[in-house]
Amino acid sequence: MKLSSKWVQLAALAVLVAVLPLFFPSGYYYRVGALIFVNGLAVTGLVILIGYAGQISLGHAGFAGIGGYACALAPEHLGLPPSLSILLGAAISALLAVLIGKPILRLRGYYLAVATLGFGILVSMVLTNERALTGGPDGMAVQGLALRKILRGWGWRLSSGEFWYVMSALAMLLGVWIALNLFQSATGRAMRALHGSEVAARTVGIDVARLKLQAFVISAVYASVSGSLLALQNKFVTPDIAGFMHSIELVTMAVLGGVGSVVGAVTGGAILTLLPQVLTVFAEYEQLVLGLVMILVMIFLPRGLLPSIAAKMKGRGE
Amino acid sequence: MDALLQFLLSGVTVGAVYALVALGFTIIYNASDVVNFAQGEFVMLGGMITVFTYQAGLPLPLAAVLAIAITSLVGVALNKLALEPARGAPVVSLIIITIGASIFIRGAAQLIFDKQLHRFPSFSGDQPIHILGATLVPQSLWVIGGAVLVFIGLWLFFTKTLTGKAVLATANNRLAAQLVGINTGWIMTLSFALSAAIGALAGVLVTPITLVGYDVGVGLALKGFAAAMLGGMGNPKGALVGGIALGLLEALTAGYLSSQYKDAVAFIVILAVLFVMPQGLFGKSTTERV
Amino acid sequence: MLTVEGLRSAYGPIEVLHGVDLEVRSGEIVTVVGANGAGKTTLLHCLSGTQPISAGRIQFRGDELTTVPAYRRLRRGLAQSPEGRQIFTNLSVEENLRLGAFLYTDERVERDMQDAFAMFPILREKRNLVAGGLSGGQQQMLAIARALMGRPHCLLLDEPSMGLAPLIVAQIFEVVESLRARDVTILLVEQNAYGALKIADRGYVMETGRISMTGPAAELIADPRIREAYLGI
Amino acid sequence: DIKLGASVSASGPAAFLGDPEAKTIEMMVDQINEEGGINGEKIDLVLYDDGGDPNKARTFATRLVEDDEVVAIIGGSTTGTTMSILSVAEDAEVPFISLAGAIQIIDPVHKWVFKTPHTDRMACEKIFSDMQKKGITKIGMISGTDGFGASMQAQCKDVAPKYAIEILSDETYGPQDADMTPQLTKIRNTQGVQAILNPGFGQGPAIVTRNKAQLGIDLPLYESHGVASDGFIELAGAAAAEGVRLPGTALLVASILPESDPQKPVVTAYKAAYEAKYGETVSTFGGYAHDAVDLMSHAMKTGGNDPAAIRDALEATQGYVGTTGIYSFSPEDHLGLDLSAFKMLEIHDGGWTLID
Amino acid sequence: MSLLDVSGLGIGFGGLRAVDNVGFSAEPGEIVSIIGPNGAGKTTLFNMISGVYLPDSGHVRLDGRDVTGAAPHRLARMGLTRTFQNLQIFQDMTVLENVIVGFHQSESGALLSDLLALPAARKRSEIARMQARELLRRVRLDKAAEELAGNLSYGALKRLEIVRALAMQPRVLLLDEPAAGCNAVETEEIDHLIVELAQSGIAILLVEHDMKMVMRISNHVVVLDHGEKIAEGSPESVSKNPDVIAAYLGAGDEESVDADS
Ligand SMILES: Nc1ncnc2c1ncn2[C@@H]1O[C@H](COP(=O)(O)OP(=O)(O)OP(=O)(O)O)[C@@H](O)[C@H]1O
Ligand SMILES: Nc1ncnc2c1ncn2[C@@H]1O[C@H](COP(=O)(O)OP(=O)(O)OP(=O)(O)O)[C@@H](O)[C@H]1O
Ligand SMILES: [Mg+2]
Ligand SMILES: [Mg+2]
Repeated sequence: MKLSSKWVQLAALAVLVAVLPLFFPSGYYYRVGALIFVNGLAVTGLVILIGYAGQISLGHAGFAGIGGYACALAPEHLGLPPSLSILLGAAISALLAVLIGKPILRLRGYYLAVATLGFGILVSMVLTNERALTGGPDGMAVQGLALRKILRGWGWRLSSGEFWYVMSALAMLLGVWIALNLFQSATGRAMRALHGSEVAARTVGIDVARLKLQAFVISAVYASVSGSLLALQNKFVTPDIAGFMHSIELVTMAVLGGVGSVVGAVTGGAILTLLPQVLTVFAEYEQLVLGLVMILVMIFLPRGLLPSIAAKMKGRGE
Repeated sequence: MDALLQFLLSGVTVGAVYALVALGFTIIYNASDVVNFAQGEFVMLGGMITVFTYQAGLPLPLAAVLAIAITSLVGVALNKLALEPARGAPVVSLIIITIGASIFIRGAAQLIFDKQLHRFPSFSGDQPIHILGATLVPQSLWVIGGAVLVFIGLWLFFTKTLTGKAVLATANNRLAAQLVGINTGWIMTLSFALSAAIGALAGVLVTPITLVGYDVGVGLALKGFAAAMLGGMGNPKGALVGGIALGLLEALTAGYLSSQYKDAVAFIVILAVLFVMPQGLFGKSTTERV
Repeated sequence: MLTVEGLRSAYGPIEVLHGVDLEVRSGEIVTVVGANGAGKTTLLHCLSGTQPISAGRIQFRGDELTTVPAYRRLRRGLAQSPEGRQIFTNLSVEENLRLGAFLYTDERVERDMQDAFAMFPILREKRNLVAGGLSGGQQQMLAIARALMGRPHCLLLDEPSMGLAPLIVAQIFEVVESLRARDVTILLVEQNAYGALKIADRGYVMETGRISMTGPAAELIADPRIREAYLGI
Repeated sequence: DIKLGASVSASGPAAFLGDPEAKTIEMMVDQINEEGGINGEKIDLVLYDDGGDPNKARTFATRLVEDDEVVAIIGGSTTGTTMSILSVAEDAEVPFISLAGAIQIIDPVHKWVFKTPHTDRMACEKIFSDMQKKGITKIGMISGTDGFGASMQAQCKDVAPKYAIEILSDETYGPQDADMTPQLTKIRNTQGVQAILNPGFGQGPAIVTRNKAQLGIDLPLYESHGVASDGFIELAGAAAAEGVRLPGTALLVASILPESDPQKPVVTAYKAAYEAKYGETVSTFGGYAHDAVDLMSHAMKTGGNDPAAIRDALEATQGYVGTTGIYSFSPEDHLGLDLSAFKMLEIHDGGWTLID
Repeated sequence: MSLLDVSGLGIGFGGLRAVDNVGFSAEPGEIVSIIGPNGAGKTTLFNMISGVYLPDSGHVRLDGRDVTGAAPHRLARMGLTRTFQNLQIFQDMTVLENVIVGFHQSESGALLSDLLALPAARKRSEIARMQARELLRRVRLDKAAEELAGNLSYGALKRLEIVRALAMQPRVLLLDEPAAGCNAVETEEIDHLIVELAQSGIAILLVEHDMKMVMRISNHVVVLDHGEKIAEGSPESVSKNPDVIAAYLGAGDEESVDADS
């Protein structure tokens, strides 16, 4: 990755975000766009964890759940404005990530997978069972963000869809920028090194345990913020946000797009978000096609969409 | 006291279901390091195909055999059409393929069959067996017996047969396996056929107890995966013990603590075990010299 | 016995063998020497079928080998002790050896195993231990022994002396010579070029994917260019 | 044309509900169009499958109002998906008939939101009043942790005191659980329990029923309206299901309804049409969708293509006879059903019988 | 007080005493070679000194400080690092990046400054990058700098590992068979590199089966067999020791050195 490529990637994304609405025939497209960005944010976090540091998680939706419910509960019980609730959720997620990360990050591969899976299930179980607090499986309502009203006060009238499109895009771009910074930094390089060989990483002075924890916490914060944004724009949140299926969905997005590359993973997120919307035409065959697409992408582009395509183009160039 | 016994019987029954699913994971994992997340769909296919062929008028045993055979073919097809073409891809990519396959098979099942729940009659009737004030349905014995038999079969396969060793060798070092003359492609085919057959067998045995529908696979795969990891992935003994332990944990928690949090307690225990034994109860730590 | 013509091979878009011609006659010891990255390992993997070739042909004992899948080549009598040992780290030493004779189920397997143990007594000591726990040199011995378990007509050895103590190196070279007496043909890739050329009948020098020189081993040892570039004398 | 939108959970964990709903909606719309449509205009149906995911449901709801520009929405098989669609419908001012049970959908009343199923609270009340009649005052409850079960469990706990019923034991099971004998053993061993109540749907209630028989527990078992279909008897087994009581709709007992019953023609017609078309037995849930489409099409006759007018017409509906009951909406009541719409059923010899 | 002082070190695996009561010391600028038959315990000794294994007896002292059982990364920060007999390369990173990782200690700063790409972090990275290139030039790998490390041949990877360790500017460097897989000419280059490093004041522990190299450059030789130290001393004295000849070098010392040339 060359030095400038960070800005090239960011600029490409930003231009895309800005230009796309010109082609939107209706407000619904803003909603889909916003969803893509919200997912893109969570997936970017997973790229840091899986792609950089080589640690798997099948429980990241748990952090999304914490972020989501923070925005539902904090305004109601603590009187916190929703915007600050996002930060509160992120802080709780980070704290939890530290607490559970310390013991479980010693595990490897599938053992780590099952431990994170367990964490995710615990979170979603608490959200489901503590009905008095969380509304149980039926979920609970979430207050809207005051910002939109403030903007309106300044004469900036955005529909809910437009508003969330902009907000989510900004959040994602910020997340991508940070992830790309990390990639080229000492910390990011050290993460990728431990992915390659833990022993060797240790012998050059890398504190492997600490680094894994950092990756875990950072990705937890990404997931948490993504969950918060989702809850806020849906104005409603259910335990599904923390569910196993959501965790799997996020990992799939990351791998499909190319878990080593931030922009690739965001692309993966976009595809898996769009696909069900496109497939409504074949309602009956939706699952069939979805499964098939996943298989085919992995067969023909085993390192994920973007990295594989990039490698192919490079190969041809040479 | 009879309550405790009832909890234990319930735990063993459910545990045997998990163990059967977990045992199905072992072969493919041992051959390729891939946890096949479509394993639950094999269980579902075993149950569904039996239901529909039975309803179509086939005698139950024949329907079951047919279901197992067809599911094995599906397993082989999964390997040939989806995993083999992706050979050399990173393991995460292979896992995503199995997840994709699981979605695909589920989608196909909902089209070919339906979205209803089904069951077929228990093999030996529904008259409960009374044991010291607790009860057990005869089908539970079928499930438990099935789990134990599959375990013994797998254990013999991996420790006593050269083919079993070849399976392990293929996962451990594919290049070296080819150099010693192992047809790794065939080993993979065999592994998928066997795994799928075990999955389907599980489906046939458990359907009278758990019922079957096109989407029961995910839940079963999840529990089976947790059980396999608790016991130590790849080890048949681990799968059996892990499955039964998970079932017992859930039943005892439901009986004595809280039915709401029984899955939670089970996972907390798994986390605690992994904290002490990072390779599960019977998992071998891989020796990697530097 | 083994004839290679115009062999080309690539990793992705990068070709590393640019048309290699080579011949090994029955009962010969032939060695290939060359600098790091010349393509020696790649060549051996092409012969074993574990590396795809893009052009050229391989003939072995009169048969076309080019399209035969890797796992069938041992059946034809071609075994390899690969670079980096490639043992089955999760299996025991004995299981590793047994798998070396995967193709056979006769009673000779047991005898071959005893021969292997006689050759490397340390392996007998460690027969029930996981191979991954062996020291580097012990793993190298295991890799060689495992290749011999396949009862090859032709044995490909990729840096067999790597990581071995001087005593064992000497022993390996003796083994190689004794194999010739048992009618096994040897293709030997060695960084210890001097030792290899001393026991070899003929040698090839490989430079960046091409054969740059060939001839009787004795001549090569005497060649000043070789002495300077590979023997450091 | 008049554009009608729908988003139901035709796949996923709530496919149980959503599948017959989707089929019914499609069938009904076809019927209406074949019969000449609404005032000569055809209904143009846009149907999405939200898979039971509230987030997807919201996206589809947005798509329905913003992109497809429908004038009314039917759907929301579960409470979670309904609540997601609800705020979209309210914002966009489009009438919406929900197919989910929870009381919070219409209480407090939302201007644009109606629903056809009874509330789970009503199911509890129906069951408790039957218990009261039989002199039962102490019960054990075992409920599913899915949305349906959990919501009904909460409602039942809430209204129990009104019927002087005490819940001595409160157990749960997961939606995919295979054995509930531990929970049932606990209930059995609780002193004083006179009956068992099982709020839940899907496979859970069938397994509970079988397990209860296996354990030889001799207490009356009440299931919820969530299992009111013939499939339940088949799954639980006629022997185990013998004597199970539950609140159901007229649909299940179409054939044994007295000729005088005003619902008889409606339910027989729907049942006949559905079973002929899809070759499977009708379920209560399909009935909810039937009533929703019917109510909506009636309102469209007066409201035409105008969402506000349709809404007003819906709210003005009086005495409409559906499969679920007889609806009379008002500005204060967007459900329009009372307890009389529920019938207490008992399973006998593998079939349904009417209690009252 | 020596720079590195090892005393009474031992560890067992199951029934096997892989290393037993081994001790020696190394001063700055010294090259200490550890030789012995295969399986003698040389790599295991390295694993204990570098913190990869926890010894069950004995001590490792660095500058007189007891660092027995300290985590590898802590030892690395104190200036002790190593290379591996079985290559440990960051396969999916470029050759250059592999070396930059070696600069981790001097390059890394606050996490936040990395996340936000603050100028300080960028500057540190830039310096590391330049120094890494310089190091690669030293072992003639600069042409391959942008290649993925996984694509290099075995010999090249060996050199890459050494420079990665050098990037840390260690005071004690453990080299486990650095010349394995290299031909005589390449071995000589490594040979020179090691001598150069020692001259710059680094204490070097060397495990190597290439006797010619060992005899040529070592100041001190320690001989292990079956986990125990059977001899130590100057290269000449050790090579004449009959125990060493019997256990390791073989009858004709001459011949084996010859065979290695
Ligand atoms: N997996 C791979 N992917 C890409 N390139 C590779 C790969 N393996 C080897 N190469 C390249 O192919 C060329 C030949 O490598 P090979 O390993 O055959 O050399 P070698 O002669 O065996 O060297 P050595 O003596 O170091 O073992 C080298 O330039 C190397 O960088
Ligand atoms: N993790 C382990 N598990 C089991 N045995 C081990 C382990 N590590 C080392 N050993 C044993 O300890 C002994 C010493 O091994 P070590 O690798 O230290 O030898 P070495 O002197 O480096 O040999 P070589 O020259 O072949 O590399 C060997 O017999 C080996 O089998
Ligand atoms: Mg090589
Ligand atoms: Mg060693």
